[in-house]
Amino acid sequence: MYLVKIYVTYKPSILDPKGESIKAALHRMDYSQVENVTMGKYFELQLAADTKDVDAVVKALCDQLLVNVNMETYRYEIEEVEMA
Amino acid sequence: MYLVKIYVTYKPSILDPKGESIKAALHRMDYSQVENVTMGKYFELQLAADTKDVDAVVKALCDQLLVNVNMETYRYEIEEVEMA
Amino acid sequence: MRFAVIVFPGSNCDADMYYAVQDQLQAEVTYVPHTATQLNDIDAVLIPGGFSYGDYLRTGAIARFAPIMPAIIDFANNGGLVLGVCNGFQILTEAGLLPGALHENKDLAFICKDVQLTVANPNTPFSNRFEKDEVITLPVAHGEGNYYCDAETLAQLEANHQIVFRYQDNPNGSVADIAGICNERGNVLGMMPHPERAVEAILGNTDGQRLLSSLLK
Amino acid sequence: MIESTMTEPTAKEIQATKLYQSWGMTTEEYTRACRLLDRLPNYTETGLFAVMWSEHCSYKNSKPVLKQFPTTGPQVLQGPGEGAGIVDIGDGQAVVFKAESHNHPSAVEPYEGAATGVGGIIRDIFSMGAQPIAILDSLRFGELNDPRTKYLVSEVVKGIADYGNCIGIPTVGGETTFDASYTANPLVNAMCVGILNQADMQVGQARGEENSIIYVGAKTGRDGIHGATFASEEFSDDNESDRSAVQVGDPFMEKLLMDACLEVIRQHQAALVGIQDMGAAGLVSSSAEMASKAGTGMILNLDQVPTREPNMTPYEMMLSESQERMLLCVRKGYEQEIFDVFAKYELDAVKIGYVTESKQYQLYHQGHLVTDVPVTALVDDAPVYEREKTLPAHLQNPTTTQFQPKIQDFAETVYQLLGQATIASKRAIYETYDSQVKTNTVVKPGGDAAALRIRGTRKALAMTMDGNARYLYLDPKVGGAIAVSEAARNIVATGGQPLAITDCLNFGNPEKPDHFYELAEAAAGMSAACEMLKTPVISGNVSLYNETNGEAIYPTPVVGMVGLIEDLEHITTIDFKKADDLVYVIGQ
Ligand SMILES: Nc1ncnc2c1ncn2[C@@H]1O[C@H](COP(=O)(O)OP(=O)(O)O)[C@@H](O)[C@H]1O
Repeated sequence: MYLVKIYVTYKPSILDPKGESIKAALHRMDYSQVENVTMGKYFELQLAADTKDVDAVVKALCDQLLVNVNMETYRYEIEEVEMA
Repeated sequence: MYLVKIYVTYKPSILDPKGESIKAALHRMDYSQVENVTMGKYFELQLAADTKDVDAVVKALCDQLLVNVNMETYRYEIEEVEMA
Repeated sequence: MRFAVIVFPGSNCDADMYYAVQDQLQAEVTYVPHTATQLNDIDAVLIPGGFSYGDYLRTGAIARFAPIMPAIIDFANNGGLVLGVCNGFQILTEAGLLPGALHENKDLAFICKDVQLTVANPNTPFSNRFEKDEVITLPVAHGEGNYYCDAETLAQLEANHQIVFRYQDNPNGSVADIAGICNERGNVLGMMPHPERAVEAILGNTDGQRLLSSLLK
Repeated sequence: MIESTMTEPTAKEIQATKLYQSWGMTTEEYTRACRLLDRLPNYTETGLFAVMWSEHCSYKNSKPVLKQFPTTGPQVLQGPGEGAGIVDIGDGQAVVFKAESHNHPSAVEPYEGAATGVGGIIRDIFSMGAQPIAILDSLRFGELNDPRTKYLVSEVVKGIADYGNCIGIPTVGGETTFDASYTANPLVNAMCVGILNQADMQVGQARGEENSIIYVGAKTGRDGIHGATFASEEFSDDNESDRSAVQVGDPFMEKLLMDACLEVIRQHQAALVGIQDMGAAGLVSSSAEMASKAGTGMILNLDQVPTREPNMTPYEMMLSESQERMLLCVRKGYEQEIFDVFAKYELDAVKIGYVTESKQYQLYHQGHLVTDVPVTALVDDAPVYEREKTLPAHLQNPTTTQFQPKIQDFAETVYQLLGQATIASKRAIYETYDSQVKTNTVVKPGGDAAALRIRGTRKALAMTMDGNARYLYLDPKVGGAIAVSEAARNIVATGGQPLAITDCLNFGNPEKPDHFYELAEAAAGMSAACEMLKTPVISGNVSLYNETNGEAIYPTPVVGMVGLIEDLEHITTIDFKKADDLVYVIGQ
């Protein structure tokens, strides 16, 4: 089986109201050492062991569904794991 | 400076309606090799270079704010990086 | 009797709550801003609906650190009456005044409509004008009203009669059809449906009026 | 001497390469700008002319058409020209409303496009000094069997829901229709209604020499700048497409901004001279229009503009369409009072310039004068076009026989009709909108028009958005009249007296004579109906060029109407009340 971890964040030029509001909250809580916060999405996918061309599949489903390429960027990691 | 990456997901016992709906959508799109999807949150924090006890700080702000320990679990990575 | 309506940045049902108390209960009511640190001469605290701090992290998560919260927690621990509606319920769970948590509706969409509730426990300061198992109607309006707690907590809630309102036709996936719960002592209630929207015949429903007026007893 | 930065093309290069064409400016228009300045405009100035003379800001194609609308009446306190129109409802109160389209942004990025459309129309209402009380939305998509359409519907609806629900203004009505003509070009129109105490009425003017120009709200980023300059450099990563940055809405910020601006308007009247939202074409259009309306000039220091991204050029700062920003003109010496209000809401408020009597629009950046043009050249001297009209081909040979449906099984036909997406219940959409927050909604979605009581009075307001483009496709003039009449029937059926209308004119390319014909005829039909019903047009918006691959949408004017219900007792709802009640059909 393949375990795929995908990290999606806004492109740097896009306003991230969530990150801003969390940073402000952390500052009010006296975590002044926090200089920047961005909030994104994290996906874990399990792909069947017989999946072919895993890398291409992951790219395709990110571009088609998981990621809004107008606004977001992503990176991913693929691990081959033993079935639990 | 420290770059902290935090991954938050639902505890396994909790139904993840977003993950389920994404899995269903992927199946409709003929990605039948996708066996499971979970969706979580991903945070990137920048902490000032002079932050003391980084690990304890990160734990504290996760437990207090970023994570709802009733429903969610998290893991994190800390990197020391050169200022850009 | 003097009510306080707590106002967080992003609260948006604060005025509705205020008018419900002032115009329908004819009781004294005052707004208390999130920046206050004390509750002076207050007999009941109302935490209204809305999107405190945008609810951008998790609903209620940031509001719980507002300057007013320690005073509310003290007030509750001393037996003061606290009612959290919608975002108010979410804030109370985040603050640990009520067990469990609220997350996204099972259908992932915001729902605004009237729902029917059964009164599971009429013996609380918030429900004493209802009969046991009476069916009442109140509007819901939320995206994250899906109540969750683990099995052990649920067993405790049941055993202590902390479940006050249940949905007849669960709209959001809540565990055990929970629409509203109170703490063990019974002085803190959190609920997703909006009693303050059901206090005038012109708005189509007065069941909320009965709920709020329970507090006057 | 006007300077250009080192990296931007010089005025001469712009002239030689016709760079302005990629910003939608024709060579004639460019020449007109040069003549008005009596020199070649530099890079920033050319950008300002291009955007201020676009259809969106100047109405250069639609002005001659809009002129025919009736815009006055004893009830009208403010007609078209300001952020929104204002109608007297008695007792020192007024109703303020306007509709706005966000079609193109929603086609590209449906969630944020729809959300920021709602945000924009709300700012138009509170910048007049009014408390927004309701939102309505008019949506048009392709047929629902197309997966892209399904995606658009769910994202657009979610965008509207999330913005309106979070800010806490009820979304109380609208319409949703499906037709293949909108497949590639969905229409997303939103309307906002507000209540104004007439004493708080505001104008977007920058009057009084040395009065301060104050920027408030979100920081400026490179959002929505459609310059070739920006798109080419930013996105290089493999995973990224080459689109200029999308505008992201922040309803929480907007709520703070709304509450803070209304506090300034109500409690600091001596300090406030004028207020305007930064909508399309952001900082340049808001500031230049404020100066134009007051007949003044302005000096802005761009180093003071709060920015979200480093190294923004004057061009980018002026054209950015970042959301949730307002521009205020404040009396000299009263600035601190205003800063204090915004500080309470944790919002940025910064003095970025001041009013001058020179009637010049002057921008400084890093110590250099980077723009120096007459305000009138930007705002009032935009070209106006009288476009040609021809009867569209499909109307040239009208059929003479009336279509006669052959119905075998009436029950079956009724079920089929109800199964049509356009006719079916829209509950699945409107139940995702909070239609009750603020507890004034007496008639909720599901009826003809929504009704909201005016707290503290016996009165209520009825409101609706309507349009049926198929009628316009077949006869734009009659169809235009029908759109107004349908809205009026919905108001009357709810118990209200129609007061006035706002509109969104969604049409194809006006440079094509058959599409311009549709626009002109539709406006004529709407005008006739408005005259007849005594419901003047008090505000509105034009969205042209709704075409894909040369195929235009149906001509689609959308009418937003508000009516006054004199007494709550007069409110009527659509449901049958009792068995044995009689059912009448009235009219023709
Ligand atoms: N996009 C929408 N947003 C809010 N309400 C809507 C929307 N679409 C339809 N509605 C509501 O659904 C009801 C029926 O709408 P519609 O089918 O257009 O009715 P009609 O054809 O009678 O004008 C109305 O109350 C209308 O306000």
